[in-house]
Order: sequence, then C-alpha cells, then structure tokens
Amino acid sequence: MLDLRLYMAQRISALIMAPLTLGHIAVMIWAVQGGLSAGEILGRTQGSVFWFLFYGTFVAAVSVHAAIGLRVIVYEHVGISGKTLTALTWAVFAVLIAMGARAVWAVTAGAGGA
Amino acid sequence: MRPSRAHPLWLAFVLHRVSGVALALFLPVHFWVLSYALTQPEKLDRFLSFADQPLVKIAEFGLVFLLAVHLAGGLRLMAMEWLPWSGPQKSLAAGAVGAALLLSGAFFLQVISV
Amino acid sequence: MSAQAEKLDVSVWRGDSDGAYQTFQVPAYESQTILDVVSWIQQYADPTLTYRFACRVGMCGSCAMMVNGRPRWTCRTHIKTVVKDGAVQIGPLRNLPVIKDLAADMDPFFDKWVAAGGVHAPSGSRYDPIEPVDPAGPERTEASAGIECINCSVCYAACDTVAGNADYLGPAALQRAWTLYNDAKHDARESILDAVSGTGGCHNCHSMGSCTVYCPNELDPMSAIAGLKRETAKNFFRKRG
Amino acid sequence: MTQAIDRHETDILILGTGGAGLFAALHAQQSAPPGTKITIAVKGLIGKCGCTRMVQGGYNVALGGGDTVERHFMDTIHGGKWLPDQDMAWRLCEQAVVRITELENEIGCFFDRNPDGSLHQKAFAGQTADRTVHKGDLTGIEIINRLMEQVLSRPLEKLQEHRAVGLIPTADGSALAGVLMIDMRTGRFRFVRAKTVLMATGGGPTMYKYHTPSGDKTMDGLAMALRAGLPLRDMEMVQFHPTGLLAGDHSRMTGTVLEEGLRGAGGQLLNAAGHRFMYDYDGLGERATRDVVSRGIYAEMRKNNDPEQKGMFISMAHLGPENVRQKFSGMVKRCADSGFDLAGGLVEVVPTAHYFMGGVVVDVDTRTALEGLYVAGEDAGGAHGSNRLGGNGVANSTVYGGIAGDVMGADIRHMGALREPDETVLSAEVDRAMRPLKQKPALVQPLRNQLQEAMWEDVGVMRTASGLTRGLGRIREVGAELLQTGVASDNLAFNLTWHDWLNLASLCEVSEVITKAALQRENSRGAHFREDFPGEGSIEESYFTVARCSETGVDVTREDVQFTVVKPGETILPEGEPETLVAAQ
Ligand SMILES: Cc1cc2nc3c(=O)[nH]c(=O)nc-3n(C[C@H](O)[C@H](O)[C@H](O)COP(=O)(O)OP(=O)(O)OC[C@H]3O[C@@H](n4cnc5c(N)ncnc54)[C@H](O)[C@@H]3O)c2cc1C
Ligand code: HEM
Ligand code: SF4
Ligand code: F3S
Ligand code: FES
Repeated sequence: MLDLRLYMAQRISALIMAPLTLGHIAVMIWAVQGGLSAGEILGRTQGSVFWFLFYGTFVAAVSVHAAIGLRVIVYEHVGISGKTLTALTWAVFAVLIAMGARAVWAVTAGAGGA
Repeated sequence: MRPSRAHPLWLAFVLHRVSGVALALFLPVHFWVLSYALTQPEKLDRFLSFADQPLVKIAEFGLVFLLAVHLAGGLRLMAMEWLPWSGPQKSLAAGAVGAALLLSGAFFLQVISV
Repeated sequence: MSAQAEKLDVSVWRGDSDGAYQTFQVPAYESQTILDVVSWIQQYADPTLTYRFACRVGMCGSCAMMVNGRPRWTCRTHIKTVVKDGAVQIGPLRNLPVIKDLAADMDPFFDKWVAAGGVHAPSGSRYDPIEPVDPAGPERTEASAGIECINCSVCYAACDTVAGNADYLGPAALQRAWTLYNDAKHDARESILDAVSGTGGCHNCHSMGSCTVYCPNELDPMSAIAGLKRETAKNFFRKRG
Repeated sequence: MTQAIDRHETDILILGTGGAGLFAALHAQQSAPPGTKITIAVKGLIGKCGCTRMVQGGYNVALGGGDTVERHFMDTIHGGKWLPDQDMAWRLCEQAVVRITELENEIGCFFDRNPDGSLHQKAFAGQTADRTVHKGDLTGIEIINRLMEQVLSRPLEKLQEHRAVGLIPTADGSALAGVLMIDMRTGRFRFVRAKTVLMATGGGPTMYKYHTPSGDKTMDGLAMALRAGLPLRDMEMVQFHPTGLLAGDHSRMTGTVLEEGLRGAGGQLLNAAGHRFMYDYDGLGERATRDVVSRGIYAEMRKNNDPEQKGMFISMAHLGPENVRQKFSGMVKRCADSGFDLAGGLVEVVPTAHYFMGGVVVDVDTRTALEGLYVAGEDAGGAHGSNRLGGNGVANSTVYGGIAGDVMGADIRHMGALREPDETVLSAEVDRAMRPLKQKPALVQPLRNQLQEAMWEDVGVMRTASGLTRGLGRIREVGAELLQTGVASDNLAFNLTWHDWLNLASLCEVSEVITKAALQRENSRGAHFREDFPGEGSIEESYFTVARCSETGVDVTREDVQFTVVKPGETILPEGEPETLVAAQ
C-alpha cells in the first residue's frame, strides 16, 4: 500500500528526523546532568524560536512518518484497505500532529527571549 | 503455515517494525505528558520525579534504545536503498551506526542513573 | 545397504486451501530428492496425489513447494537436508492459490511479472545487425545479475510482504523489471519506473531479504529492488527539480 | 461412465510451449489477419515445461567470421550421415541467422559476448567452425523465459495444463477439424476446433530407462499423428547422450545430463576396476562423438555384468577439484544436491536417451499430409537425419516454429469456416482416454519401468535383429497389460496417475514404431547401430524409413533420400575452403 509518493514522504520525514532525534538525545543527556526539572526544561525552551522550529519540525515529520508506517502495518496485518485505510492514515496523522502541536506549544511558547 | 525465516535481514525487519510500532504508541503518551507543561507545570514535575525511579528509568532507556534501534535500522535501510554500495559495505555501515547508537544509549542510561 | 529398510514419515498437504496434512511412510534411499519422495507417494501409495514438476534438474522452476515451512525447489533438494527425526512436512507453495494438494496456481505470479513491465520491448528488428554489447560494462553487469531467474516463485513464497499485501508485485517480477531497466536494448526503460511505482510497486518492499536468502539460484532480488527504489527516488526529484 | 465434452473454438491452435510453440504463437500473431483468435495449449505451464528450457550448450548459427550457412549445412549433412532432408536442413541453417537476430533484437535475449562486444560462439563436436551461440550453460532458460514473457503479455488465449489426446479429422478424413484435450485441472474433456493446428509437443524418448527430457514429454504428439494416419520418418533414430547421471531407479535425477564439456575439458571415463576404457574403443578417447562414447560405455557395462554396479564412472579430480568446481560450478552443485562429488570423487554415469530425430513427415513450410495440421520442432522429422548436432535442436525448433506461425497466419486467410469433426473418431478417442477409468485400479509405474527396461535392453544403444524382435514382444506385453490396468475414477481433477497411464499408452505406441523402424534399417548410421549390420551401407543409395498405421498395424517402408542440394562425395563449400576452421585441440 505504498506508492512512490508515500514512500518518499516516509523517507524524507525519516531523513529530517534523524538529525533531530540525535540532537534531542544529546540535549537530554546534557540536560539530565544537571538533574531534570520542569522549570529547567521550560526555561531553556520557552520563548525560543529555535526550539520551536526544532520540535515543530520533528512533530510534523513524525506525524507524517508514523501515519504512513502504521498505515502499512495495518494494511499488511489487518487487511484494511481503500478508503478506510486512507481515513485511518489521516486520523493517525491528525491525532499525532494535534497532540504534538500542543506539546510543542507547551514547551516553547511563553516568556523568555530567544 | 509459517516459514522459518529467522535470518539476520528478516530479524532486522521485525526489529524495525516492532520498534516503529512501539515508538508510535509511545509518542502520543510522550506528547500528552509534555502538554501538561502548558496548564499544570507541577504535574510535569511530579512526572519527572516519578521518572527518577529505577523502573521508569529502565523504561526510559528502553524508549531511547527503541529510538536508537529504529533510527539505526532506518538509516541502514535508506543507505541500502539509495547508496550504490556493495553488500558488505552496507552491513558494515549499518553495524557501525547500530554500535554507535547502542553506545550512546548505554551512555544515556549511565548519565541518568547518576 | 540397510537404508532400504528405513522409512520416512512424510506428511503432504491434501485438498485445496481448506485441506489438511496426511502422513505417508516412504522408503528411504541413498540418493533421494524431495520430488522423489512425493513421486513415490503418487506412484505407489496414493495415486490421487497431485504435484508439479518438469525438468527434474532445477531449470524449469515448476516443482517448488513448502518443505518444513520453508520454500524450496524440490527436485534439487536432497531429502537428507530437510528430514528431522525421520519426518518431513511438504505443502503447496505459499502466497499462491492452491489448485490441489501440492500444486499451486502460478498465474498471479506471472500476471505480476508482466504488470511490473517484465517484457522486453524491442529497439531493433530481426533485420538489423546485432549490436555489440560490452560484457563487462556496468549496465550489462547489473542487468545480468538477475537474468538467470527460473521464475520458480520461491522468493515470492518466502516474502511476508507478499503475504500481507495482495497487490505487491513481489521480488521476482521486480528483479526482472530492474534487469530490463539496465538493458540497453530495452526500448521502454522509463516506463518501467512508472510500472514499479504504483500501489503494488517496489516501494512496498521492506528489504526483509527472504527472497535473497531463499533463492535457489543465489540471485539477489532484494538488491535489484533497492536499485529500483533508488532510480525512482532520483526520478522523483528530477521531475520536481 | 460417460462425460460431457466442452466444445471450444479458435482460429489457430498451438500445442506445446517449447521453442517451436512459443515462436509459432508470436509469428502467427504477426502474420494473421487482425481479429484472428490464437490459442496456445500446453500440458504444463506456459514456457515451464518441455526441453527447450533445458538447452544447455547453445544455438548453432553461422554468423560470419569465416563461417557460412553452407558450412553449417555441410556439417549438418555429415552429422546426419547423409540422411537429412536436404531442403529442410538448408532452411534450418539459413533461417537460424534471422532467428538468432530476432532473439537478440526483438525478444531481448542475453547471449554471452566476446570482449569486443560481438556474440561469443564455440564449437560443439562435429562442427567445423565456432558456431554455437550460448548464455553460459543455461541457454534454454534465457530463450524460453524471454519468449514466455512475450507470449504471456499478449492477448492470446492460454489453455494451461491442457493435454492433447487426439487429432480429430473431418468425416471424409481429408483435413483436421480439431484436437481433443483433457483440461488436467478439472479432468474434463475439451474439444477445440481450429482452422489450423500446430503440433509442437516435442517428441521426447522417455520410454528408455535412462532419459534426459522433461517429465511432461511422452511422445503424445507422434502417437496422435500415428493414429491419425500420418507418415512418420526416421523413427529408429534415438540419440543417446553418453553421460547421464545414475542415481538409482527411485530417483528422477537418474538420466539427467552431465554436460558434454566435462569430457571436452579432459574428464575421464573409468570402469569399476578403475581402467580408462574409452581408448579401447576409439582413438579420440572420451572426446569421440556422442554415439561412439555412448556405445563404448554401453559395451563396457555389458561386460561388467555386476547387478550392483551398473554404470561407469566419470572422473574429474585429476584436473584439480578447485578448478573443476570453478569451471563447472553448475554441474558440481547439481551433483552435490543429489549427493555426489563431481569435483573430487567419482560420479556414476550411463548413456541416456536425449533427443528424437524421427518425426512427422513435413515440408519445408511445416505442412503435413493432413490439411490444417502443421508440425514443427522435435515432433517433425527430416532436418537431422540420423544424428542431430549439438546446438541444432533449439535452432530447429525456433526456426520451424516461427515458420509455422508465419505459414498458418497466411494459410488461414483462405480457410473459410471451421471444419466439422468426425464424431465417431471423436467419441472413439474419448473412449480410448477413458478406458483405464473402467478397469480395476492397479499401479501404473511398474509397467512404465517394464517398458523402459525393455527399450533400454533391446532397442537401445546397440541393436540386433533378435534383440529387436524380443523387444517388440516385450513392448506388446506391456501394452496389453496396460489395457487391463485401471485408474480409480472418483476424482479426475489433476489426476496424475490417469495421465501417467495416458503417457505410457503414447510411449508404448511409439516404442513399437521405433522397434519396427530399427528392424527395417539394416545398416548402422549415426544414432542407429546394428551389431548385426555394423556397416553404414551405400551412401549413394541412402534410404530413410517411413512408418504408417494401416489396418493391420504399423508398416515401415524405405524411401530413397533425395540429394537435392548436395550429392554424396561432393560439397557446396567453395573450392579451397579448409576442412575445418576450428583450431585443433
Ligand atoms: C537436457 C537437454 C539439453 C539439451 N541441450 C541442447 C543444446 O544445448 N542445444 C540444442 O540445440 N538442443 C538441445 N537439446 C534439444 C532441444 O531441447 C530440443 O531439440 C528442442 O528444444 C525441442 O523443442 P520443441 O519446441 O520441439 O519441444 P519442447 O521444448 O520439448 O516443448 C514441447 C512442449 O509440448 C508440450 N506437450 C507435450 N505433450 C503435450 C500434449 N499431449 N498436449 C499439450 N502439450 C504437450 C510440452 O509440455 C512442452 O511444452 C537439449 C535437450 C535436453 C533434454
Ligand atoms: C528517528 C529517525 C527515524 C528514522 C530514520 C526512521 C526510518 C524509518 C524507515 C526508513 C521506515 C520504513 C521501513 C520499511 O519500509 O520497512 C520506517 C518505518 C516506520 N517508522 Fe520510522 N524512522 C524514524 C523515527 C520514527 C519514529 C519516531 C517513529 C514513531 C513515531 C517511527 C515509526 C515508524 C513506523 C510505525 C514505521 C513502520 C514500520 C514498518 O513498516 O515496518 N519512526 N521508519
Ligand atoms: S529470483 Fe530466485 S527464487 Fe525468485 S523466482 Fe527467480 S529463481 Fe526463483
Ligand atoms: S522478501 Fe520481500 S520484502 Fe523485499 S527484500 Fe525480498 S521482496
Ligand atoms: S522440476 Fe524443474 S525446477 Fe524442479
């Protein structure tokens, strides 16, 4: 259930995520060294355009990526196809992007300078 | 009837699929936790201190590990598909990335357990 | 030799897709292939057993079956390599409709072969001279890598993607498409990329590699499919760029 | 019990999907008027059965570099010991040039190349030029796979796993009305009427204990032609390949070919005592021609007389096992799969029935004596005479298959309506095929073994009048017992045992003709060797045998060979041409 378009979307989103994921892990490692607290995390990220774009891009990419990934698995193992499958793909995408956007907003909006 | 398919490439595929699904299930949870930052920062704190417990640490490590495995697997796959390398080079590259990520995962675990 | 007295417990699939396994005792011999065992059952124990073979030497690709759950060519597999505790289980090829007993309907396999663009389109006629081809050139080398496919469908049966995705063209057909894509004589090379880019196309392959691992001719459809993915991806950017 | 017959109609019907059948389908599609319906029916799956697929060595064609069609022709005549129909042999050599170009340019075959990019050609035994085009040692797979794709992708009607059982003429017997078949998957009869029918079922001497052809080939075509009253020629000419694998009576691997190249590269043939015996028979040792080596091995086996150890041994180890493994990787793997070590050990070999030179009498356009019936490929007689050169088999089937397609496509233009069948013949053929279903079920395989033993012992590599006469009796015994042997009729769908019965019936019918023709030829030529007539007889007065069904059974007569292109003792090569262009080894 993958044509070239979906395939490219999945691969490109993966390529985008790869450095972001590595970056995120690095930040986490660095962050925990000082002991993790909400304030600290938020202090670093809130109001930062950079982190907004960083996590915003990740959320957009992962929503596309995981939606397509799950679509394939659902098709191959559950046998759902056609319109239902497309609807399901979009639903997964929508849930992920909505929840992700909320999280990004929570983490990066608010006080503080860039 | 299930053919016996336990060869390395097939196992790599299964690992990649399982880690992909696990990540896709974890991600909304992760987003949900983060979005508490918006309205109830204290809950995030409580969660993060909860995250200090060993069991949760192991779970956290598991997720980083999954991410590392999935990332390595994904990069291996894309290298194989797109780079005009010969067979042994591909597995070597995959091995290298995998090793690097396992290392960083282990490192991460060490750091958070300080 | 005492082998004559030995017996093998051979269970073979009976009926169509709703069938069941039935066990026969088959005398063991020194040089005996799986096909020989199946033939013995039909010739001496149950005349109604159905199976398919032609060449007996691994050239025609009509004798493939599932042996202990693994797809194999049966005429070239010595029974000793598959017997476990004196028993072996033989079923019809996976991922294809069962006609009867051990004979599968191979039409879907070949329909997909054609659908993948696996047919040579002439760029010259019988009255043109034969063009020179550098046997060691990169294109010919790439094209030749998959040319010895006997369309036995072992790879098709081994692939889990085929099992889950009825539209998926499968490893052998895509490998053939890759060969033609690299064949300088083929006149429809660009249209191959379109043929393998649809919903059942090469992008469905998860590189799980069972095709390459089980191909009895040691071919490598997985890498051929990767080649198609690479070229279609390049083309994707080219078209947009 | 009676069975309803499905009635089916088409314009052009092709039986068999070897080189001949597939080429005929493609050419018929090119030459027939638009709207012509073409049907291809085959006992197995399209392109996956028959012997063209099993071609290893390659395809003979003169493509210059000193080689000429004339030289190819002269080699073919010499190889066939002056018995070939010269017009057919000429057309074969001439058209092979077009056909190989078609295979390369239109069908898309990959053939091996020289470093300069031209086609690589090598010389088989009996050739005076490097002539054989090939794809490694898997030439047939390449040719058939490419043809198969072409056929599969065209809008032709495909009747797979349909077995032809009888040619049904019109009531007046002047023309063919159609072909009776069994849809093997359902077990139902299907009568297909057609304006033209190509029979390309590929002969196949599988009535011998050791044989190379694919399992689906059982002389059905020649048996049908015989019953339809058509003349068959050169029926005594069975080519044996000297080195078939001997893996025991219970294995289908037994009889399969160990390639010629093994002997060419220096492989030695040893008897049980370890003696290299071929030099006792011929100065060329193992490198002598197929018939000579086959007879050497056969004679040695007869001397041996040890029931436990039947064959002779081929030994390659002295050439260095690693070297052998590399050079003959396919063969080494194949032997290893059935448990033999070709590179380092000894592999037991026997002469094995390989190719059938005899066949239906046809003209150079593949037409037969029966209007509407065409025959091409191994089913047709004449092109090879008493011996087929390695590499001329696939050339023959592809050349004449293509011609048949062209001719049928043209002939159909002046054939108005489909012909009405002789219903009595039709129902007689149905009854014939259903006969075992009315008898008490019993095992068929032991009878097949019995026929194969008889043919091997009495009508095999070396023949005598008394042996042949004894063989005739044994064949008839098997035939008679077969008529009393039944097949359970409760499930006819894909009932292989029923088809085994029908296979054996065809083999018995044709075996009898082979034996009678062998009795009729009182000299030794090519593949036919009479110990009681070891001389080749007068070449100027060469005759070929013609067998026909009559009221009383099968009659075999002799007819004079017409030297239409070249007379014995002469050549069509220009004066001063060297005898051979192949560097001496
Ligand atoms: C192992 C081996 C190696 C060979 N190597 C060479 C070589 O190197 N060079 C060379 O020139 N020749 C070689 N030959 C000979 C060559 O294969 C044949 O001469 C040639 O291919 C015959 O072609 P064909 O089309 O007449 O028949 P085939 O290719 O044999 O096809 C016959 C077709 O008819 C079908 N059929 C049979 N009976 C029926 C029926 N009753 N109803 C419907 N369909 C039927 C069969 O299933 C098959 O599809 C070799 C043969 C063998 C066995
Ligand atoms: C971090 C970088 C990532 C990379 C490089 C990556 C790469 C890939 C690739 C190449 C595939 C295709 C696999 C195939 O066709 O078999 C894939 C599939 C998948 N990915 Fe990712 N991915 C990444 C992150 C993620 C994340 C964060 C998630 C979870 C939300 C995820 C979920 C999935 C899922 C569910 C699949 C489908 C698996 C399958 O088809 O078997 N991926 N990934
Ligand atoms: S690629 Fe290998 S396994 Fe697949 S059909 Fe071809 S020969 Fe068989
Ligand atoms: S097994 Fe199937 S998933 Fe791809 S690599 Fe081979 S086609
Ligand atoms: S019978 Fe032809 S490949 Fe096995």
